[in-house]
Amino acid sequence: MGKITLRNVQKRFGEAVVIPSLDLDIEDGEFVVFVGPSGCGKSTLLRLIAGLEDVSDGQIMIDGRDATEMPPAKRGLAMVFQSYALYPHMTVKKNIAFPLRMAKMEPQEIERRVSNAAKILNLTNYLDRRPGQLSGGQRQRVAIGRAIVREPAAFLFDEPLSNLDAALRVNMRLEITELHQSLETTMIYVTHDQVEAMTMADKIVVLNAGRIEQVGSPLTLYRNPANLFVAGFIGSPKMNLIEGPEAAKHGATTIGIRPEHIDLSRETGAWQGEVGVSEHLGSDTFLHVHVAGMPTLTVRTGGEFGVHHGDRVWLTPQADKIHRFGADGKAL
Amino acid sequence: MGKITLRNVQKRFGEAVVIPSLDLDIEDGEFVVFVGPSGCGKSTLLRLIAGLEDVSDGQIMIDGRDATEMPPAKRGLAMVFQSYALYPHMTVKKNIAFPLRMAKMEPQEIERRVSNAAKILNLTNYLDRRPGQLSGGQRQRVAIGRAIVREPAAFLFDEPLSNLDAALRVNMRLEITELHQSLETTMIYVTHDQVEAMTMADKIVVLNAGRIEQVGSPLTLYRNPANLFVAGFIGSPKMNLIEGPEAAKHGATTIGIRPEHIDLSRETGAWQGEVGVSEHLGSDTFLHVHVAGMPTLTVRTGGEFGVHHGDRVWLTPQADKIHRFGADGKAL
Amino acid sequence: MATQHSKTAARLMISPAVILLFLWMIVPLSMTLYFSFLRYNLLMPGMESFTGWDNYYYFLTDPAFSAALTNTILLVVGVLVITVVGGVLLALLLDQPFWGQGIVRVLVIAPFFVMPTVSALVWKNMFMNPVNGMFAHIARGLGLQPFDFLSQAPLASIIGIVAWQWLPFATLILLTALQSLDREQMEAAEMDGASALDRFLHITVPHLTRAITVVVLIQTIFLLGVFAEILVTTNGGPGTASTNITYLVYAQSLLNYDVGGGSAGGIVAVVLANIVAIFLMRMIGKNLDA
Amino acid sequence: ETITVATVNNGDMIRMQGLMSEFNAQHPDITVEWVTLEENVLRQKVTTDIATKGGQFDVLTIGTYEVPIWGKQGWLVSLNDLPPDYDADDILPAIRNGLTVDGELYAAPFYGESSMIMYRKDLMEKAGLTMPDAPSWDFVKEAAQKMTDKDAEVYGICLRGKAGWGENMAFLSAMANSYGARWFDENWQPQFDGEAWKATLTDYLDMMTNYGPPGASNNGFNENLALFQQGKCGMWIDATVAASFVTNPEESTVADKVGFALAPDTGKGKRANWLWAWNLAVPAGSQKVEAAKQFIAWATSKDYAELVASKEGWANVPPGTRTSLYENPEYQKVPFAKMTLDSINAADPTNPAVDPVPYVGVQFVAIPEFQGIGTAVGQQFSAALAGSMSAEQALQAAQQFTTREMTRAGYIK
Amino acid sequence: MSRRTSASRTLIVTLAAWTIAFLIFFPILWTVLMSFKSEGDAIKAPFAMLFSDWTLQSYADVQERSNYARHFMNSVVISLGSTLVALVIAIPAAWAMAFVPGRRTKDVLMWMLSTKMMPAVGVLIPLYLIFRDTGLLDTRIGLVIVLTLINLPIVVWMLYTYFKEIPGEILEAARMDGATLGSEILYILTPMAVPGIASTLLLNVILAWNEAFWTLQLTTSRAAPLTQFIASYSSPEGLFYAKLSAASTMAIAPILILGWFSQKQLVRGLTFGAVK
Ligand SMILES: Nc1ncnc2c1ncn2[C@@H]1O[C@H](COP(=O)(O)OP(=O)(O)OP(=O)(O)O)[C@@H](O)[C@H]1O
Ligand SMILES: Nc1ncnc2c1ncn2[C@@H]1O[C@H](COP(=O)(O)OP(=O)(O)OP(=O)(O)O)[C@@H](O)[C@H]1O
Ligand SMILES: [Mg+2]
Ligand SMILES: [Mg+2]
Repeated sequence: MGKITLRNVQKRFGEAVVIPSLDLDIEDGEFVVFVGPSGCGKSTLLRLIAGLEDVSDGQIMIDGRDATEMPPAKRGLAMVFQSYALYPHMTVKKNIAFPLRMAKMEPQEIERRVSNAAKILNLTNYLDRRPGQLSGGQRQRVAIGRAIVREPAAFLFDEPLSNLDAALRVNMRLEITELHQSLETTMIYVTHDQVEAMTMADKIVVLNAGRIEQVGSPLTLYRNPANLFVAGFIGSPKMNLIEGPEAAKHGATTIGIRPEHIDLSRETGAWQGEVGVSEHLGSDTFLHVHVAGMPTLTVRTGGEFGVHHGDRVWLTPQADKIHRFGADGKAL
Repeated sequence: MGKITLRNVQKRFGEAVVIPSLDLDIEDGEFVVFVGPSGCGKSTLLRLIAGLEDVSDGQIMIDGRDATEMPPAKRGLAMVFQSYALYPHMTVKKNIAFPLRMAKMEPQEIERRVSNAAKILNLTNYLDRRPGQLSGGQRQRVAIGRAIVREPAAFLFDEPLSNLDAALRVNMRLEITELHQSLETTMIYVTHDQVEAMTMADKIVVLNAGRIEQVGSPLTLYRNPANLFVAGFIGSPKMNLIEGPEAAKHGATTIGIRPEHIDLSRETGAWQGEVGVSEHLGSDTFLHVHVAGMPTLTVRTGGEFGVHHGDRVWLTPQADKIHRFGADGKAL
Repeated sequence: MATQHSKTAARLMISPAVILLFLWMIVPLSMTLYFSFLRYNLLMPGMESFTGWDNYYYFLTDPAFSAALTNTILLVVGVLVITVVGGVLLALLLDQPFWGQGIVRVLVIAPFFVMPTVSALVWKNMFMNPVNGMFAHIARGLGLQPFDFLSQAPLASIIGIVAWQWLPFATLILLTALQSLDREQMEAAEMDGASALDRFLHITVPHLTRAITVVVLIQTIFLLGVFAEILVTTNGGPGTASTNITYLVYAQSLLNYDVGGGSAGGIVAVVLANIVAIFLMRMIGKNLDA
Repeated sequence: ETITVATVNNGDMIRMQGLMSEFNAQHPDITVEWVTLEENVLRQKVTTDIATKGGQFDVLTIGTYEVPIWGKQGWLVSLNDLPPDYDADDILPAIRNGLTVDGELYAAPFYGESSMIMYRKDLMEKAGLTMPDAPSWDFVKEAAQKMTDKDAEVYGICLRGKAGWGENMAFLSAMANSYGARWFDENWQPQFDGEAWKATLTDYLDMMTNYGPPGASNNGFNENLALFQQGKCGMWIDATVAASFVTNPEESTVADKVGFALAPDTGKGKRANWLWAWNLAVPAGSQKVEAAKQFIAWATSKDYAELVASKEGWANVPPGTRTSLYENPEYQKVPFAKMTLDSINAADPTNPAVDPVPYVGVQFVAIPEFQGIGTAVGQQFSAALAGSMSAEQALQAAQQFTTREMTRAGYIK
Repeated sequence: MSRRTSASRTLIVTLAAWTIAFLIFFPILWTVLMSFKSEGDAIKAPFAMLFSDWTLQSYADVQERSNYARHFMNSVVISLGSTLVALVIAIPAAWAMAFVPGRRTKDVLMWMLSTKMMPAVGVLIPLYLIFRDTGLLDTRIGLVIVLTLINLPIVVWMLYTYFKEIPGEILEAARMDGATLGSEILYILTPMAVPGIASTLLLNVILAWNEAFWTLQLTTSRAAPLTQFIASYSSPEGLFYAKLSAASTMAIAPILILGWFSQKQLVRGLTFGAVK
């Protein structure tokens, strides 16, 4: 079980209001990702749920019980920190066993659960090492192991992969996804990595300055961003946002078109422009095109597209992929 | 001017031979990127060029003059460090001015150059702050500013963006590229980031265990990797490498096919497989497909491709995009 | 970290230390304050009487007081200068690669372990004694007249002894700080064309300020209370040439048994120490936060 | 039962510690804890303890200065009831009077001393002089000059220079007495501005700077003893107890070359003699008075003298306390015995100076304030010796300070 | 730095470092050497002394005068005891300051330090009276109390700087794992701070061992530590250099040896937050 409900949750640090007022429902077994710019309150929200910070106002319910006043240990949640927060003086085994020891569990039961977790996470050979003797990915797994053994109602992850290098990140991403599939426990995951958010989430919560901008599945956010903020935030490279007459043509204050939804041609098209920087990745080419009366547009084409700085190109947005936003920034 | 030539350069640390023997020509105005796995000697090579380490043998020529014995300051090169290495007790202005002060330049001239550099790098408003009060990207810019003001013959960058977050990295990448275009000074850039290497370089130098595996333009390396190492190293997601009977069919020990060069179908194709993890990014879908007798193959398709875990799919490699390698790992 | 629960816990956890130190400060201090207004000579019990500010008047107008104040400052500043400058130089030296680093460090650290009494005795008798001391032997060996350190330059000699004891401490802290200097920063400066001296002045010294501040703070705390060294070597003399405030208060209350006067002196010393403390804390507070 | 004995680190006391097995044999039920400290430290600790009734000690080693003051305060246990075989009447009257207040004996003398000249017979001979039994200061000055040979590290005269009322001021007060000076006149007015003190200090400084050892301003009794034992002093005017140390061949390199003479004078009727005794006393707060008394009785008994004599020879017996000792024919053979007794008898605590004084004490003034004043004045004189001020300045500072303190203490109305 | 460290440079540095180290250490070395000489030899000129006979006589003399073992035990008990008590009081306080900092945390720390600047002599008499009335004079407990209070500010400060370097996340992790405040400090914080605690312990044992004012004033015999032992040599008695040297050697040897054996830990931790 792991249904978490936030009702009118507020958080102030002294004068500073970090979370003005927030409602959120997280269903049992869901994989929820919090994204948002740095400082928007993702970590704070996670820590409120964990009980590491007091809410200034509002209510947090876990599985229907009011958990607002409960100390962290009582909430039945497990947390994996960005820095892993392993206990450096304990072996892997002791690290994983620590929450069970604190719960005064029987030694045999502890032994059993630890070796079980170690099997799941491929840590069996490292049980007697100290965290200092492990690689980044292994440490990450130990941190997860420490969370698993408690069989918590939900897992909380705060940017767990941000300290890993690119290759390892891909691996660990897959591992966490698989873990979610096999455990079917609620997971709340904070990240600022687009790819992680898109690939892992059942539901993404986009935060901005402590407010929820949109909640929905990754593809919903990709296809139907509720407002300019979400439109600009989700997707990489960023959606091109165009104001002025071109937008007016579509009856909107701002229109948005993703780089992958612009067709490129050397002969003809809707807009004519001049290539600025072109980035050739082999598999893709990103062109930064200057079009009169518009901001620099980013265009993505598959494979190699042989243009260079200063070349002239024509761009055509795919009509059904144009997003329209009103004066208040909301999608029309 | 900034032509750098390495002749038979060797480097040993005590017993350990880090660079066995290496020849390299860097032309004036070129943007050269060193890539390679961790510990392959990228930083060491850069530091040899900078003069921060002595070569054990061989010769380093800068603009035709033998610089092997010159102290770092005399070589006319500027370096930007991974940690930025800003002077924490000096303001931004003083940091940038430091090399000029050391060169005993006139105060007005210093003032002029610093404010000029600050303008280029958008630092004008931060000149009186200390490094501790700056964000990562701003610090990075200060480090570059400190390099620019000296008008060096060449810039050396050692993973300058690795401490920044993803969004900032993209920005800074473009800024450095633009800087190169406007200054037209030789730049040598160390990174382990694929995208940076592919998008910024005029010429990529792939290093492995202190040896040069291949030198060439990004697209040359993408299209014609000289050997298995380069093939596996350049491109993201990684090229699929297949050995055994399938490779033999093409008269090779190993064949390689990039994820973006495999066509995907629900009905028919060369290889039949079962979908493992599928990652939906909106703009792309990455499928990890299990095919009998082969390692898990990564396949990329544009846009949304609606398959799920366990689905059956057919894969067809694009015939002209298959790379063939011999028993010695060299391309055939 | 900021739940109500943890804040309450924190207050609870810190209170034993705070309460104990508060008692330790306030109880004797208020008794001292009380005594300082009494005419109270230990040798004449039962004759205590209230004298108002008399004790303060006599303590502050005692010519020895101004001498002691000067000496205290000279002693503290002298030792600080020697240990900080010497410590920086020594740390720079020991930071280089050389043969036998471990042993050298062991030798250098040794004086810090020596009891003040012992070091004063050793220096006074075995080294500075003008007849049998090592220095006298050396001087005579060179055909010179032995120098009588403790009567001709008493304060300087004491500064020397105390500096010898504290030099290792300063050296070690500064060495640790030096070793924490980011190597890339040094290299950046080198690339920027800074000479070795420039690098020292512009990079090393600023980097060390924090460590120097700490050395100054800790040493000042201990140097204000230098006592055993003076008692053993010169008894504050000749005249008052090496009397510091601490020794003066000692002399007043324990050599003259004038508890009233000594208490007044003690209160004066507390006030002075607090002035120094406030001054130091300001400086430290700034430097430590940065 | 364990008794704690506080004592100075003087040779005789140290020697007693070596003989404790004898005491233990006689008193198996008493264990003695020694607290051996340097004189100043000892005095300070003991005084603090007794004044605050700390009760840390059972037997104190205290000087002639403290006994009357403390006895009057009721801080000491009367020793009138020591067993008859202790024979308190045997104690030299000069010493005994100093330890008695209102008929109660408050301390038992362990050894007594006056001051006298110890000199090197060989050097005196070399200088072509003969030391009279009762020399004058002029003779001493001349001899000092002639004996000095700085190249050979021989200094004509060694005198105390270390600041302290019991250090340089003991000597200088005694010397001043012989110059006709005094601490106070009958109205408690300090006399440092007088000619007599000026003459005293000038002569002292003159001798010490020209013929004294280097570092004299830090030399006390013990330092000078070390110097003399090493053969670096021609003459040394100091406590009579030193005689046994300088003539002890185990410690002294010049043991067989030492002569003795009375402290010098200037013909004004007083010699530079002082009178001092280190005494054992029981503080009023002690819980173990009986054991303490037994210990004192043993340590200051006639038997103890014989015990030392049997172990270490008669020369090392604690001197200056008992008439019987000086009547002992064995002891009379000791070269300095007679001179010590004469010196002690030459001192008169109730009438120390040429002119009348309102106080008791030869080289000290038996008032509680004296320690502070004496030490402060001693510091001035020691500064003058170190050369950091002139004799006039030192005297002026002394005069000022003393006047101030005496006014404060209410002696000067 | 494998650059331009030519052999000759290393040689010069080696020579300089060894010379200076030798000079700094020389007084101690000389004292130790002298303690093995007879009194007569000890005052000879340096060379003559060095080549005269060796003897243990001085040690015997010193031992005869005072019971070294007892002073030594007192020193051990007092310095170790006071440091341990201080640690027990300081660890929670440092925890609070490092992990739940308030606006006044720094002020509290600075105030604590300023109590150390209080001149000891100024409060001796009051304290002596208090000790007399509580029966603490000349007891180990009494000294442990005083030295605990004297060391406490330094201990708190040192621990505070170490604790600050421990990421708060680890303690939060423990809290999530169900640890109470006690277990958090006992099982996580303390073991993690072991190097820091060790160096705090060492430094304060050294400071307590060498503390020479209160130990002298408040003890006489039963609880007297080595400072008292050496105090009886503070003025000469005839020829006494060898005895003084022997007593000095005995007084400083234990702490010197302890310091040497543990200097790595001591030095590593001896930063007071000076190194960030
Ligand atoms: N203890 C605190 N006291 C005061 N302000 C705080 C505190 N913790 C966080 N804040 C502020 O609250 C805001 C939200 O912080 P939070 O750490 O939740 O951001 P975040 O979304 O996790 O950012 P990031 O992506 O950089 O981790 C920030 O503006 C931060 O400065
Ligand atoms: N000062 C040194 N002494 C000994 N070995 C060294 C030294 N510096 C580097 N090495 C070794 O030389 C090799 C190359 O190191 P280098 O730092 O150049 O690698 P790199 O390619 O920059 O790796 P990374 O991507 O991790 O920065 C490594 O094996 C390293 O351990
Ligand atoms: Mg965060
Ligand atoms: Mg590197």
